[in-house]
Amino acid sequence: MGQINLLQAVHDALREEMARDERVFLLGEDIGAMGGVFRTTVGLLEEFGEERVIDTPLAESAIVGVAIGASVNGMLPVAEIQFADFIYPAVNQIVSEAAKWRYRTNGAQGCPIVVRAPYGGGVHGGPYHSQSVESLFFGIPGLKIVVPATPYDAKGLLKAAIRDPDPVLFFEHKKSYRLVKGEVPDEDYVVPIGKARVSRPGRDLTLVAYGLMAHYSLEAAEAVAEDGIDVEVVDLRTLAPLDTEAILESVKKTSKVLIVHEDNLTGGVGAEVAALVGQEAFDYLDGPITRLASPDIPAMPFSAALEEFAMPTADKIKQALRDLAAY
Amino acid sequence: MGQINLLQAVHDALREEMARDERVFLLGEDIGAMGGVFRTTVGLLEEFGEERVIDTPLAESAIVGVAIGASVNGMLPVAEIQFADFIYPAVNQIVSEAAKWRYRTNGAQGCPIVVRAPYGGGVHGGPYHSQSVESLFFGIPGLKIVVPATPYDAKGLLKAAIRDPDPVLFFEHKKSYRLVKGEVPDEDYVVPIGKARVSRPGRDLTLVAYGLMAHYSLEAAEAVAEDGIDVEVVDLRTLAPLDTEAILESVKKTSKVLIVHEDNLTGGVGAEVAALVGQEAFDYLDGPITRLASPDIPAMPFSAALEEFAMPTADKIKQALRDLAAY
Amino acid sequence: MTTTERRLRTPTHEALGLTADDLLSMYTVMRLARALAERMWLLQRGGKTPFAVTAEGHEGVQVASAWALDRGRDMVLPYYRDLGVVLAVGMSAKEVMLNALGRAADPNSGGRQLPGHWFHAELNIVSGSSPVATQIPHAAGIALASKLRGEETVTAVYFGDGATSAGDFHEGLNFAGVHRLPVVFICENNGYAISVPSSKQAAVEDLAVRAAGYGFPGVTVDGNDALAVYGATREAVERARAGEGPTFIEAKTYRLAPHTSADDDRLYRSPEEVEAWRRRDPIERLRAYLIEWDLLDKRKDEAIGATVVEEVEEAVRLAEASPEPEPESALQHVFYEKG
Amino acid sequence: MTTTERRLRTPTHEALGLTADDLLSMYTVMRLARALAERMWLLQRGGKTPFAVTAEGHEGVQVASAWALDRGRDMVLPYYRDLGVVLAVGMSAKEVMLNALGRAADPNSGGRQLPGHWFHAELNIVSGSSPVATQIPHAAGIALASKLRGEETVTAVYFGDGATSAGDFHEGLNFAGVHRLPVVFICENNGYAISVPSSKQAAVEDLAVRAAGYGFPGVTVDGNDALAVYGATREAVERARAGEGPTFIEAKTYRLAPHTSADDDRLYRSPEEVEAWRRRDPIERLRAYLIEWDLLDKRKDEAIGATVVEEVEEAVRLAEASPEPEPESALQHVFYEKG
Ligand SMILES: Cc1ncc(C[n+]2csc(CCOP(=O)(O)OP(=O)(O)O)c2C)c(N)n1
Ligand SMILES: Cc1ncc(C[n+]2csc(CCOP(=O)(O)OP(=O)(O)O)c2C)c(N)n1
Ligand SMILES: [Mg+2]
Ligand SMILES: [Mg+2]
Repeated sequence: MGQINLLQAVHDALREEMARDERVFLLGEDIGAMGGVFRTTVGLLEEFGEERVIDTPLAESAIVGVAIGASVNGMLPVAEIQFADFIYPAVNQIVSEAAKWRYRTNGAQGCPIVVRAPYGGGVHGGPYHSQSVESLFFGIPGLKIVVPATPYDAKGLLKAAIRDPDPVLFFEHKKSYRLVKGEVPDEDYVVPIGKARVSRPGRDLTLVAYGLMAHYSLEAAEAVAEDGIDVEVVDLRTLAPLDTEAILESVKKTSKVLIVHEDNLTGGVGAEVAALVGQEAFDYLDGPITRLASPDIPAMPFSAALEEFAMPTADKIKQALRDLAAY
Repeated sequence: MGQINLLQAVHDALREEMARDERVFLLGEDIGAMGGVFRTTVGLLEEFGEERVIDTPLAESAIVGVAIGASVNGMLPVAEIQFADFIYPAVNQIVSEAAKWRYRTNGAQGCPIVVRAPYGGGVHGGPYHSQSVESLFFGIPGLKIVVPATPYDAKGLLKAAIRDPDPVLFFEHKKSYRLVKGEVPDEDYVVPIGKARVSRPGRDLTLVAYGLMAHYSLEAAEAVAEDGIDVEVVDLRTLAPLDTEAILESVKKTSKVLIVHEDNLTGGVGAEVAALVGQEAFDYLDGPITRLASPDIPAMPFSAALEEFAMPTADKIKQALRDLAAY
Repeated sequence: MTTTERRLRTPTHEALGLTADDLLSMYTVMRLARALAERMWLLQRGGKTPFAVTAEGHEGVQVASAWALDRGRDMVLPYYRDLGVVLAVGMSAKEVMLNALGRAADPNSGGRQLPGHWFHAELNIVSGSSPVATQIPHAAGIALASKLRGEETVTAVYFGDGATSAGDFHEGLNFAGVHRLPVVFICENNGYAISVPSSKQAAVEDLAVRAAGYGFPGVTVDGNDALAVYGATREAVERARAGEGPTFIEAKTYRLAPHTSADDDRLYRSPEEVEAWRRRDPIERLRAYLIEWDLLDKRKDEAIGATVVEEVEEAVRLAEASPEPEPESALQHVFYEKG
Repeated sequence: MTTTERRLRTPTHEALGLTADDLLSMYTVMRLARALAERMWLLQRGGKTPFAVTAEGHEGVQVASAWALDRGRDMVLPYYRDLGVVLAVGMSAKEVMLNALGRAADPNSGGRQLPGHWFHAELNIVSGSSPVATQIPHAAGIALASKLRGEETVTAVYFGDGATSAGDFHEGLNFAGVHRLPVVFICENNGYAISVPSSKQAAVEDLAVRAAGYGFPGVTVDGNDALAVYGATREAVERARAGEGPTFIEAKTYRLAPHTSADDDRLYRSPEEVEAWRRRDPIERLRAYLIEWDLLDKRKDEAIGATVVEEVEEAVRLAEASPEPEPESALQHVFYEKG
């Protein structure tokens, strides 16, 4: 058991899965000699060779398309999209092909690929290196979507994703890579896909979040605890399939819900959580279903002043918690 | 004033806008000599020539990318994607480029393209000729999304879309093309983007829908009126920007809401409507926020038996209305 | 041809290593493809299915190219028009008809996809979708997997001329070129993408010239000359199997029927043009060759015709008697389901 | 070169129709690009901006190719590395520095985009994003619009070698080929896409061979030879203006600095390799030519250096004094706003 950061957790999961199963291989841009622009694949080329750590041409549709082909021919490819912002050229392969493969073969064949991509803002990356892209894929039947918040979850969920028989999109918050540290056991383990985690139990109010926002939410929850507001934080971990049970169980207990995400407000995952609560926990509700998210702009601008304005922060979450608690 | 079908309304809007403004031109697959696989562009090649009705190579990213380029160089392109199911290769151009152009130029330049695409099921098209793709684009800041239900709205909204300074996705339900008829005035008119329409006033319950489902909803509303349930039907017409005012006004009046769409349930536009109501009309609500949609499968299968099972119908809507009214 | 003349020349098929039996089987499969296609139109017009997509005119390129593959070992990615390809690698007429009528027992997708969207795990036929060109990167990935495991499997991927304009065509060929993958890219260039003619699809006469941009050979063959197609494909398959990388084969042909049952081809091409190509029918051409070399006579040909018709009718009977999928089964198999 | 030798030959620049003044201006812009780049590194390392992307080594292809355009008439689509291009078509050092520091007055995007993401409506510089290759279809569309209006405008679009692997490269070139559009495609092939070397990007030696697949000429030039680049581009621009369609120019060059401030190029290339290319610096090469032809001497060169430095320092001063954007302005301009 040791303290590692999220970057290391991702790295270790890849390394261990490659060592464990010959079918696992990596493909993406700059993942070889360079070890990835974020350094998540450092050392893997040296350890596993060029055949299993493939630096691809600059072609995201091919990265995913080749992964799909390899996966239906017995391999377990892990594709890296250098920034989530560059996943769009691969949308056709992901949505038309990977997501529908099992359905269209009437269950006879699956498409066990993992597509990893660093997402999120707060890193002065401008609108094309800061996006949260999960809402675009959320609700596409046939896709699993994972967004780990902690090193423990990142490692365990990435292993689960690689072993999963269906396609998994795995989004890693790039600001979390070095910022977020945590305990990770030495032995092999997986964290099941599709299960949320109560990262802080509480009685007064449910706060649903994921990714970097799960941390900011915990921070905000601790802060308002001093004002006597006891917040339960549900870290979704998996967005699809959504752990509806965990959400409903918490909301039915607390009667109030705040949903937080970094993705822009409209059409975000928060909308589905809100809809779920509004339909299935209606009778338990004691206050408006509340969302806090980035404004509806095309991701964070480069200028620090603009970016700070756009990012949800622990302070903004605190305020929303106080408002809702006071309702 | 005459009765025309939705197909004719789309055709007439294109023709009139091309006659009205030299900057308008069309590009897409099979739109020239053939007049479009659905025959929406019949006669336009003959009338306006090959330069303004361009049969493109089979390349959706180029169709949209070329349209974007032409639009920032003074033209008003209307791109056709042959089936909405084939819009995915163009997602990068739509989301990274068209949607963000004005924002990234700090307001200095817009990208006035229209992307038209026939969507929807019930036509034995199988999973790749039946999809509703709006939820993928919904919530992408910078995109307007229009889904007309009637010939009047189709014509007026398409004209508005062509004249709009920003990119508009225009989805036409392919089953409505010949099925849906209605009155359309002879003189030029536009229907403003961003405004919903109460297509049936009622007191007991609000039913929010769009596209083909707006018709099925009206049908269901009339049917349950005989049981004394007075349903107000709100036809969204525009999905983005969503007419939040119209939705809230109706729900605050009726206290109950059923949201219906053909797109699959999870992550659909209905989730955002539900979230809006759950936050902004919470105090007015008298029953759970209810959604009815296609199941979470990758669009309708080909077999008639499977397709019927998957499509929302007037009967299914009736049942949902009765259940909610009885709550 | 006189007997003496015949004695003086080596027949093309022998030069290509095909026995007379091979060639007759190939011919029979081409006729089966044609007969199935014609029956599909009847079923569609008779309201037995809402949709049909057929391949009349493409039988030469489809059957002869697939004939060069090692059945059951090589991987095949057909596109929606490739009825002849799937028959050549072993799909039965019955399976084709189960697909055409969307029955639960259809091995391709159990009635979920449109007819012509092929899949058959046992025959190494890889599942295809409707969006054009997506299968091209898949082929590269499949071949990459074979290569990573050190297998000598070859992957053949099919597509039309329209597909060559799509980004995935480029990305897939480029990837295969960089990794020298054992793939044969087979373009059935029928001069149209639905109504869009070649001149609006690309500014080159021969699409095969593009292969040079990916660092591997490209050849253009007469797609209505089954023997020429077979020869070109065999060579490409051998190169691939020997680790020498991909080949791009452009087979020029023509679609004698409308694009699909949803199309009216009179809107964009003349009856004269169609008629001219009908005279170059690949089946007639192979028949003439067989007769020329005394491998076939009228009686034998009629017998083949009768067998083929019987096979088709039997397939239709069985398929029509086969049940539709259960409505609720529409919910299944979005994800892996245990058990 | 002796005076006699000189008298016997026509200087290359004259053969290309460039005056001595032209050439000196071109040289000055190349030096300005270099000086700005070097200053950007200092600003980034000094914490004045979190990000820098520069073009050392690319000045030859960038400045000389843009020099062949009709400024203010032709349309230009640079990519993020094209500091030299935007300077050549008229962007000022101050505007570049406003961009580098993300100030509200930055004409490129008012601090919204990363530095190097160019836009200048008055200079016909078309807005570019980060996703690689998307600008290539835009160029086709821009040229299509010019053609539809009967204008003789030429569109020049720039991209790196990595971009040639993307689907949009293929789709854009194909579209331009089919419509014989007035576009010049300029590939700055520096042998790397970040760390990925040419050998893993494509299986061909010269990317220019791909043009044949789109039905128009492709040429490979030495990108560090400004005069060769100018010549090739001028010819392509003339062809385009005369309605003869597109040209693909591949200029081979090298990036002397890391990819961006976020890169560590020692991870994927040797100091020896960088050093070897440093000896082929396009600025040095043009300087040598100018000196050879007596168009420049040490004194004059130093004066140019001094002017350039002054211009850069003044630009930095003005940009640093210029205000940041207002936080709330982040919400503006998602859609058109009246007034
Ligand atoms: C990405 C995509 N765009 C459009 C279509 C609609 N479509 C179906 S087939 C076709 C033409 C294909 O032509 P080609 O590749 O030449 O094959 P052919 O049908 O001629 O054999 C088109 C445009 C599609 N299926 N996929
Ligand atoms: C679609 C896409 N994928 C990945 C990236 C990340 N990325 C930025 S620049 C770059 C390399 C580009 O190389 P090249 O086109 O050769 O241009 P150069 O930087 O060498 O001038 C990559 C992979 C991107 N910006 N866009
Ligand atoms: Mg074709
Ligand atoms: Mg490069």
